This record gives sequence, C-alpha cells and structure tokens, in this order.
Amino acid sequence: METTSIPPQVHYLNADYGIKSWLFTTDHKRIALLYLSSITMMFFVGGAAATLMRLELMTPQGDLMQPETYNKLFTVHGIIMIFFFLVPSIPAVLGNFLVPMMIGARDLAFPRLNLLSWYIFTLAGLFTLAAIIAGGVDTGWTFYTPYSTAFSNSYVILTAVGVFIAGFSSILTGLNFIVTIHTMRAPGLTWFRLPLFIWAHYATSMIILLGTPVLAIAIVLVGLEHAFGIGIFDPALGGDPVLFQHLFWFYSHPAVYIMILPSMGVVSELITCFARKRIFGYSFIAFSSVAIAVLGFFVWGHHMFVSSQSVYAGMIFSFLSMFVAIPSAVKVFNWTATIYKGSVSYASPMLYALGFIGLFTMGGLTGLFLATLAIDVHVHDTYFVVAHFHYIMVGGAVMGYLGGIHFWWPKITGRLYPEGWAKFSALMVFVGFNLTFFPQYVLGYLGMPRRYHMYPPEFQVLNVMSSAGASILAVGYLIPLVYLVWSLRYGALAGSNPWGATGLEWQTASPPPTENFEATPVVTQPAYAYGSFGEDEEVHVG
Amino acid sequence: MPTAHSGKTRRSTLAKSHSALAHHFDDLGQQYEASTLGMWAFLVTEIMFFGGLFLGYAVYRAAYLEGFIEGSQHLDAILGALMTAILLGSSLTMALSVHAAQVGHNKLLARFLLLTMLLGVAFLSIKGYEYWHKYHTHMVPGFAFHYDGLHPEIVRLFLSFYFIMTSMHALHMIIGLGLQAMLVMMAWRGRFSPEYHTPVEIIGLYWHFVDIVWIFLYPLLYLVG
Amino acid sequence: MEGFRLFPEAASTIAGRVDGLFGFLIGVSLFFAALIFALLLVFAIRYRRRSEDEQPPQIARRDWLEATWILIPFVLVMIMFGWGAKLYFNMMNPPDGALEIYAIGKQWMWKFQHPEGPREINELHVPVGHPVKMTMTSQDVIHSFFVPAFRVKMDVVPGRFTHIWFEATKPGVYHLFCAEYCGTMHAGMRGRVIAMRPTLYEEWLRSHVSGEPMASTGESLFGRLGCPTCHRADGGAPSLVGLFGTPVRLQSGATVTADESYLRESILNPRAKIVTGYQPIMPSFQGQINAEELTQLISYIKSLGQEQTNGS
Amino acid sequence: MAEVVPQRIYYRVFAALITLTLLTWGVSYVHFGGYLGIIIALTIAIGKTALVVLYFMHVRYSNRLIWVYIGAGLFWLVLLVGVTMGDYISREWLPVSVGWQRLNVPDYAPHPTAPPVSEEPGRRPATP
Repeated sequence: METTSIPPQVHYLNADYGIKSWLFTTDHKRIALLYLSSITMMFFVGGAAATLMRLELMTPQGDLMQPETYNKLFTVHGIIMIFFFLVPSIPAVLGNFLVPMMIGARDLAFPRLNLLSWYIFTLAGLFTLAAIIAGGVDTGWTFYTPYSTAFSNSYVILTAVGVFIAGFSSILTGLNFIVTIHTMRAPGLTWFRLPLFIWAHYATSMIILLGTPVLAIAIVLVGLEHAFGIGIFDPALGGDPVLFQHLFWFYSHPAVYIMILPSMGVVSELITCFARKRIFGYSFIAFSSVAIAVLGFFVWGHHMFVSSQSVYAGMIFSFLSMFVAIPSAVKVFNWTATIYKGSVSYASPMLYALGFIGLFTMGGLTGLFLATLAIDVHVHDTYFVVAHFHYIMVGGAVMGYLGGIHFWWPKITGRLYPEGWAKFSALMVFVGFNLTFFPQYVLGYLGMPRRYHMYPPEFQVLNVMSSAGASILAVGYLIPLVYLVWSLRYGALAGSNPWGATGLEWQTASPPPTENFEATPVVTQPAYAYGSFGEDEEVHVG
Repeated sequence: MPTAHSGKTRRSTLAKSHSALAHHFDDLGQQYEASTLGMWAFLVTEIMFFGGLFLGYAVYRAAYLEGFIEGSQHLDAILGALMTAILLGSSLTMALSVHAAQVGHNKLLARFLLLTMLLGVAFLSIKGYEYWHKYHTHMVPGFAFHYDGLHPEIVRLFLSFYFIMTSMHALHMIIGLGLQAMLVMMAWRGRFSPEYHTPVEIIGLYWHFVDIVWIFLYPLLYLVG
Repeated sequence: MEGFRLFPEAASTIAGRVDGLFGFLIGVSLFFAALIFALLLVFAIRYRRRSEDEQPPQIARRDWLEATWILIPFVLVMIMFGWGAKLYFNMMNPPDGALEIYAIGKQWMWKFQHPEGPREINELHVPVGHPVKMTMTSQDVIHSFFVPAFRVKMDVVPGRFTHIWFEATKPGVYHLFCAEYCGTMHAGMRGRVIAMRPTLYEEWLRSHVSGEPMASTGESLFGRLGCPTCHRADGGAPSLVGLFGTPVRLQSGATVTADESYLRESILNPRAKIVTGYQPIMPSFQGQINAEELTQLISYIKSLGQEQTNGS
Repeated sequence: MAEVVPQRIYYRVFAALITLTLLTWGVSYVHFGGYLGIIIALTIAIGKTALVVLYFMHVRYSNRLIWVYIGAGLFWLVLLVGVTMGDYISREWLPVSVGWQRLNVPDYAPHPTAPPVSEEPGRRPATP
C-alpha cells in the first residue's frame, strides 16, 4: 500500500499548461483548485469587513464610521462568509478533490456541470462584489422583510441576484456528489466501507438539494417585492413579513449543517490517521451525519421564538431542536473514544482536529441554551447568538477546513509545508479565536444586542477583549496563507503517503495523475484499516 | 441500500466503447444510471422550489379565502382547461418521443419532439394572451394596478401569486423548449440508438415535471371556491 | 447602571427563574465540556506516539457505551426542553388584570402610551410589583422590545399586535433595546425602563396626564372620522358596544374573537372579514390614520366593551 | 436502460388525464362547503400526478433508489408546507388575556370572556 516512489513525470498539475487548460478543465482536481483560489479571496474580503467591525466596536461611541457603513459591513461579512466561503469551503475544495479519489473513481459523474458550478459561483461572486462596490447593502445577511423589501435603499436586488445564483452553484455540486457516490464507487467499496468523509458529504448534499431551492424562491420573492411591491411580505398589502422568516430559515438553519457536516467528515479522517486507530463506532458516526441532515430540517422555527410565531409551534420546534444534540454528542464521544489507547501524533492537522472537537463541544452546548425556549427569549439576537454560531462555524467549520487543507496539502500539491509554522499558526488561531468569541457569550447574556455599532459603556471591557483577540486570529489566518504559498515552490517533496494514512486517495501518487489511478482500485477492507482487530473484530454489514 | 447500485458488475455486458461514453464511466449502463439519478435529484430541488411558492399560496388562501375566490373569477377556467389539455398532450407526445428513441427511430423521434414543441408554444401563446389581457385591464401588480372590487388588496395578492407561479412555470417551459430543440438537432443527425438515448429520457422527465406543476396550478389558480 | 459586570441585573419576577434554568444549563455544559477536555488532554498525552512504527490495539465499538452517551444526553435535553417550555408558556401568558401599556416601534424610537393618557418616547415608567402587559405594534419594519434586566423580548411586527408581560421587582432604571435589526440607527433605538414604587408611579401618572385618557382621544377621533354615522343603534353597521373580546360570526361562516388584531384589520381592511348580516360598505382607513391613532381607536372600542360590562 | 412501455399504455394514460381534467373543471361548479372543494381538487391533481409519474416518467419500472428520491422530495414538501401552516393555524390558540385593569380602579370588573377569577382580580401593588 505504501509507495514512496518519486512522483510520476505527468500529473494533473503539469499534464497541460496555460490559462485555457485551467479555465476549460473538467478535471475535478483542477476545479477544486479554482474554487480554492476563489473562496480564499472571498474569505479575506469577508475577514476585512470583520476587522473593520471589530475596530469600530473598540469604543462605545459610533465614532469610527457612519452607522450605515457599519450596517453594510456586517451585511457584507455575513453574506460573503456564509454564501461564498463557508457553504462552498469544504465541499467545493476538499470534497471536489477527494470524493472521486476516495471512492476510486476517475472523476465526478458530471465533470462539465462541475466546471459550470465554478463559473456560476464566480458570476454570483461578481454580482455580490458589484453590489458592494456600487455602495453596499444593509439588510443583514438574513434579508428580513419588510426592511429589505420596502425600506432599505441599498443594493438589495443586486445582492439578491448574487445569492440566488450562488445557490445554483451549490446545488450542482451537491447533485454531482450524490450521483457520484451512488453510481461510481470502486468494486468492493460498499456503503459501510466508505470513509466517513464521504458519508458527511452525502448528508451535506442531501441538505443542499432539499434546502437551497427554498432559499432561492424566498430570495426571488424579496427581489420581486423590492422591485414591484407585489405585497407578499408587506403587511400594508395584506402580506405577512414573518412568512419570509419561515422560508428563509427552512434553508438557513440546515445551511449551518451544510457548513459543519463536511468539517466533521474531515475530523473523522484526521483523528483516525493521527491516532493510528480505526474509528470508534463507525456506523454510529455515519448515521449521525444522516440524522443531523434530516433533523436539521425540523428545527428552523427555533430562530423565531420571539418573532410572533405561535407559542405552540415554538414549543414543538424547541422539542425537536433538542434532538440535534444527540447525534452531535455521539460524534464527539466517538472521536474522543477513538483516541483512547491510540498512538497520538501532534502533527498540525491533528492540532486543528483536537481544536475542532473542543470548540465544537462549546458551540454545541451553547446551542442547547438557544434551543431552550425561556433562555432563547433573553439571548435571541444578542451577542450570545453571535458567539454561539462563530464557535460552530469558525471554531468548527473553519478549523476543520484548515485541518483538512493541511492534511491533504501534500496530496494536492506534492509538497510538504513547514510543520513548525503550521503548529504555531494553529495555536494562534485557537488562542485568538477563544479570546475573540468567549467574551461575546458574556456580552450576550448581559444583553448586548447584535448589529449595534454603538453600545452602552459598561460593555466596553469585553468588547475590547474581543477586538484584541480578533487581531491575534487575523494573524493566525495570514500565516498559513504565506507558508502554504511558499511551500508550493520550496516545500519538501511529499511522497504518495506522508502521514501513513489509509484511504484510496493515499494509494496514488502525489500529485495524482489526471485519471487519479493507474488502474481502478479494488477494495477489500473497511475504512481506516489501521492494524488488525483482535477479539473486537467488527462485523460490517454489506 | 448498501450494495444495490454500484453498477459496475451488473452492466458489464453493455457497450464499453460507444462514442457517447464519457471517459470517466465504465460503460453506458453506468452513465445512464448516473444521468437518470441526476435528473431525479434535480427534480427534487424543483419540487422544493415550487414548494416555497405553494406554501405562500396556502398561507394566504387560508387567511383570505373570499378574496382568493374573487381573484380567481378574473381567470378564465375554460381557457385554463384548454391549456391543461394542451400541456397534457405535449406530455403524451414527449412520452412517445422517448418510445421512438427506445426503438431507434430517429425520424419519428424528431417528429414527436417537434409536435411536443408545437404544443408547448401553443400553451405559451395562450399564456401570453392572458398576460396581455391582464396588462390591458390593469391587473398586473406593480404595473399600474387598478381594481375596484370588494377585496382589492387580496385580489392583488392573489394576482401576484398568479403571475409569479405561472411565470416561473413558463420560464421552465422555455428552458424545456430549448432543450427539446437541441434534441431535435441530435435526432436529425441520427445520434440516438436503442443503446444510447439518455438525453431524450432525462429531458422527457423534466418536461413531465413541468406538466405536473401545471396540473396543480390549474385548480389552485383557476378553480378557487 | 454604570460599571463593568459579568452577569446582568435581575429585576423582574421571571428573571430569577430564567437565571435558574440558565444555571442548570451552565452546570450541564461545564460538566460535559470539562469531561471532553479532560479526556482529550489525558488521552493525547498518555497515548502520545512514542515510536514511528507503533501499532496501537484496535477497538471497534462498544454498544453499551454508545447507548450510554445517547441516553444520558437525551434525558438531559428533555429536562431542558420541559423546564424551558414551562417558563416560556408563562412568559407568553399575561396574568389577568395586568396593567396594559401600548408600545409603538418606529424607525428609530419607541413610543409608549398609558391608557390614562401620558405618552412617552424612549422612556417607559412602570410600577414595581404589578404585572405589566405590553401591547405592541410597529409602524414600519420589525423591531424587538428587549429589556435585559427583565429577561423579556418580543418582536414588534408591523400589521399585527404582539404581547409580552413582565413584573418588575426592583425600582431602578434599566436598558431598553431594540433587538431586531431595523435599519440605519438600529443601535440608537434604545431607551430606559424606569421601575417605580407604586405610589410614586401613581404620582408620576397624575403629574403627566397632560392630555386626556387614551380612550377619550380615541373617542374624539372616532367622531372626527365619521364612524358614529353608521356605528350606532340601527345605523347599518354592527354595534361596537360590548364587542371587545366577544365572538363574532362572519359571513363566511367562521367565528372570530374581536381582539386587537381583529379590530385593527376591520379598520384598515374592513372587507376582509364581513360580519354576518351586514353589507361590505365600510371604507378602508388605511393611510388615513397612523399606528398611534389606530391604538387610540382600539382603546376606545375596548372601553365601550367595558362600559357595557360595568352597566350590566 | 428503461423498459420499453407499449404505446397503447401512453394513450390510455392520456385519456385518463383528460378525463380527470374535465372532472376537476366540472366539479368546480359544484359548491361544497368548507374545505371539501379544495380537497377534491387536490385529490384529482394528485391522481393525475401519479399517472404521469408512474407511466410517462417510467417510475413504475424504475429501481428503488428513484422511489426513495421521489419519496424524499414529497416528504420535505409536506414538511415545509405542513409545519409552517401548523404555525399559522395555532397562532390564535393561545387566548392572550384581555385584562384591561388600572391600578386603583375601584369599579373594575373582569371582562365577561376572561376566565373567572377566584380572588380579587389581578395582583395589586404591595403597599410601600
């Protein structure tokens, strides 16, 4: 299995040269890199907006910028980070690169649709950036009506078009994954031999297919209402603004799981590799991904406990929201149990994975506060919510994304990155993150509402702490950008399997050839076949 | 579900060197299975897309039934029935197109496709007439809307739903017509055979779905009350 | 109100109960976070890789362990749900006889009106020790009425009335925030809730009755708009005396309760719900009256209901 | 490849669809009370859909995976519409108390629809 030969002369990166060979490629690996460059750019645009916001919040007075500038900044930050970074991040980059390789296929089922999805994504990004450059949009990423439809004077329609188009790109990616996983698995690769990364991506794709179209129609209605005043969300014309919230959260709550599930898939790969252990409770983790995807659609109303939604609907949504805790807890406990009696290496991807488990645990536990009705009434729309979802999305999804990028970087580029710098920046991210967002839990319970550019002076101490942490976090994100680019040219050659990992993607050269494998691999073992089982031999179904 | 659809072992007898076989598939059987599943997965997203509109409709219909009945009276139920019949007819000819492709009859396929397109255009023409009529009687919300009935606001809301739902449906039809035109070209060039006619089948699925949307739009918009 | 603190003041009857539930969740969270962190640390250090070709023993699964960490969280979250739901139901159900104050949110200020007449902007005076029920609506976008010290929050939605209630326990001045993003000066839509001892509150009310009670303002508006032409005995329109809170039979066969939302709809969009036996002849007052005048009219109609009750 | 369905089945399905269309149009002139009309119209539409899906779209002859996907689509559609309608239907269930009481209003009496209050109405402020 371990082939540490020199890289082959021809691989996907040097098989063809020139800008056209990239812009018209249908190779899933090249498309993954196109996505990587796009979303990295978007990440730093969104990050810049966050930096400016944290600067404004250093003082209680709104003294750095105009209120509308601040409102546009948090809107830009939300829209860019959610629709143009977090939703596509792991699926469109790592998923695109790895799903075919992990299942032993030569490409995704629809390579041209895959390229099309990147073009659609780019077009969507251009619309959104155009809206920002033209003067911005100030509705918040939630587009709540009737503010977005009848009151905002900013570029709502342009942004709505951007978000609408971005939805298609993610639908195409999800559809491609589903079909690929169903029809293109290598001989012998049964469902219960699949890596958990694949299960996570299958579950994610289900959410994308079922949820995104509902957001699309909600956004279309907002655009039409903004343009023609058709009245569907306008109380003055008989409409109900709260209906928009139902449509919006039907997608946007499951969207949180679009962001976190792939990251959980990555962590399952990292933990097993760096503990050199088979995953503990494979089928429990696999089914917990599906359970999260399905349950995720039953809980959207917990964003609406104080929206004038029916009290009874609130209770049912709270009840159902509680169930999401169970598959999440199952995952965390199984990962922890996997490390037990393992052979734990502290390579930088593992640091990210351990960081993920810790931060996700905190984010998940505070999610229970928000699902508990009476507490949500108090903390809804405060910094408590802001802290919670950053623990899930930044502490969770982004940590998983960075861990995955580091883990598969040798496979993607054929080069190793400087490990010392990687460990340092992982530590910076962890410390900076906690310093930024932990004070926001306290602020939230104290009652500081979100989306405030100025605030009562007694909140200043905690806000300054948060801004200080943000500066550390920013440095932690910039360092990898530098050394990863540096490693492209100066990094040591990686060899096909630098981590000693199992998984089909490690059985081919780094970087892989265009067709991924010399010959279609045949699978005879379960996933994560590190060592052999003794008395605890697990019987796999299928 | 475990091993049911890996496809590779079951289809090995099918053509492996057909010109329509993409490089990353093993055989045409696998390619067909992938395309069909892909289209069905896409249709699931379409269900949810129209589902959002149906939800909005349901909420307001439940709240303002009388206004919706009044609004519906401004639509011609007989014209609607005619449109339904035309669209069902186009679904029939589409199904017959798939049949022609399955038996390898490219000419017949092209003819049935053209007939399908003709019926589609007839449907859109009637729809266009309806829109034109509504425009002239100032019943398009957002475009000099003027109405003096009992429930002006609700009728306006109803007509908003009418226009959004039918225009989304018409947009899907226009896309379908474009895809069918492409199929006609391919059929003229003799590209389909009993072994390979996947595009005809999956575009057929799409067309039937558009038909189904109308099956619901007809009673919900034209026959309220 | 000044000064740094880590935990908010609790100044309503519900606040302590919310904090109790919060404490329970904090306890559960601390326990599990500490458990996970400790396990991760201990395992990562104790089982660190000592040589490159180390082969650890493999353990696939233990179903009793899985069952444990499914069941225990399940029981705990069900407790959270039940406890939270009970408290929430309580928060959403104003006790009978609560003091009723109207609130109108508009970009970017809060307007309050006490039924005796006093009006306030961005300040709300309430008595300590007596439940206060807020009846709220918005003139433009969605706002949210949020008093952290009372642990209550409710969105203020255009086109309908929403309610929240609280009972202050400590005299003092507390923050009032708009919690739902409402446009440019969202952060400036702040105010103060001033909880006063009842006697002081009575005094404050008396000294601020500059105008007339809300219902009287509503009555004169009622006359000015020409409503009494039809809404009188044998005037061709349904009588409004004793109407509030009673069931109304509609032409469509349905029955609705004549609450604030119904009255609001009947004034702004009179043809939406026609009372059985009457003609749809009432014109709409949409655009002729603002949200404030609307609450005054409703207040007047409500007072008509009361007079009748008192008389009977 | 999909099964080749005999053409006569297509013609029969088409005839059935046209019949159902005429039925739904005819039935719309009968005035049913309450929700019966919409239930009948939707039932007919669902029947027509079933015919199109099973025969024109060949689902009757398709593998189980396609059935699972269609089932998922329908389930999520029902979820979206059903749960949201559940909110709208139950909004009015909670009778928000209609109390209209002032401090120290001696002639206060509870409103007729308010639940009977056993003690004196409402809590009075404690004397300072």
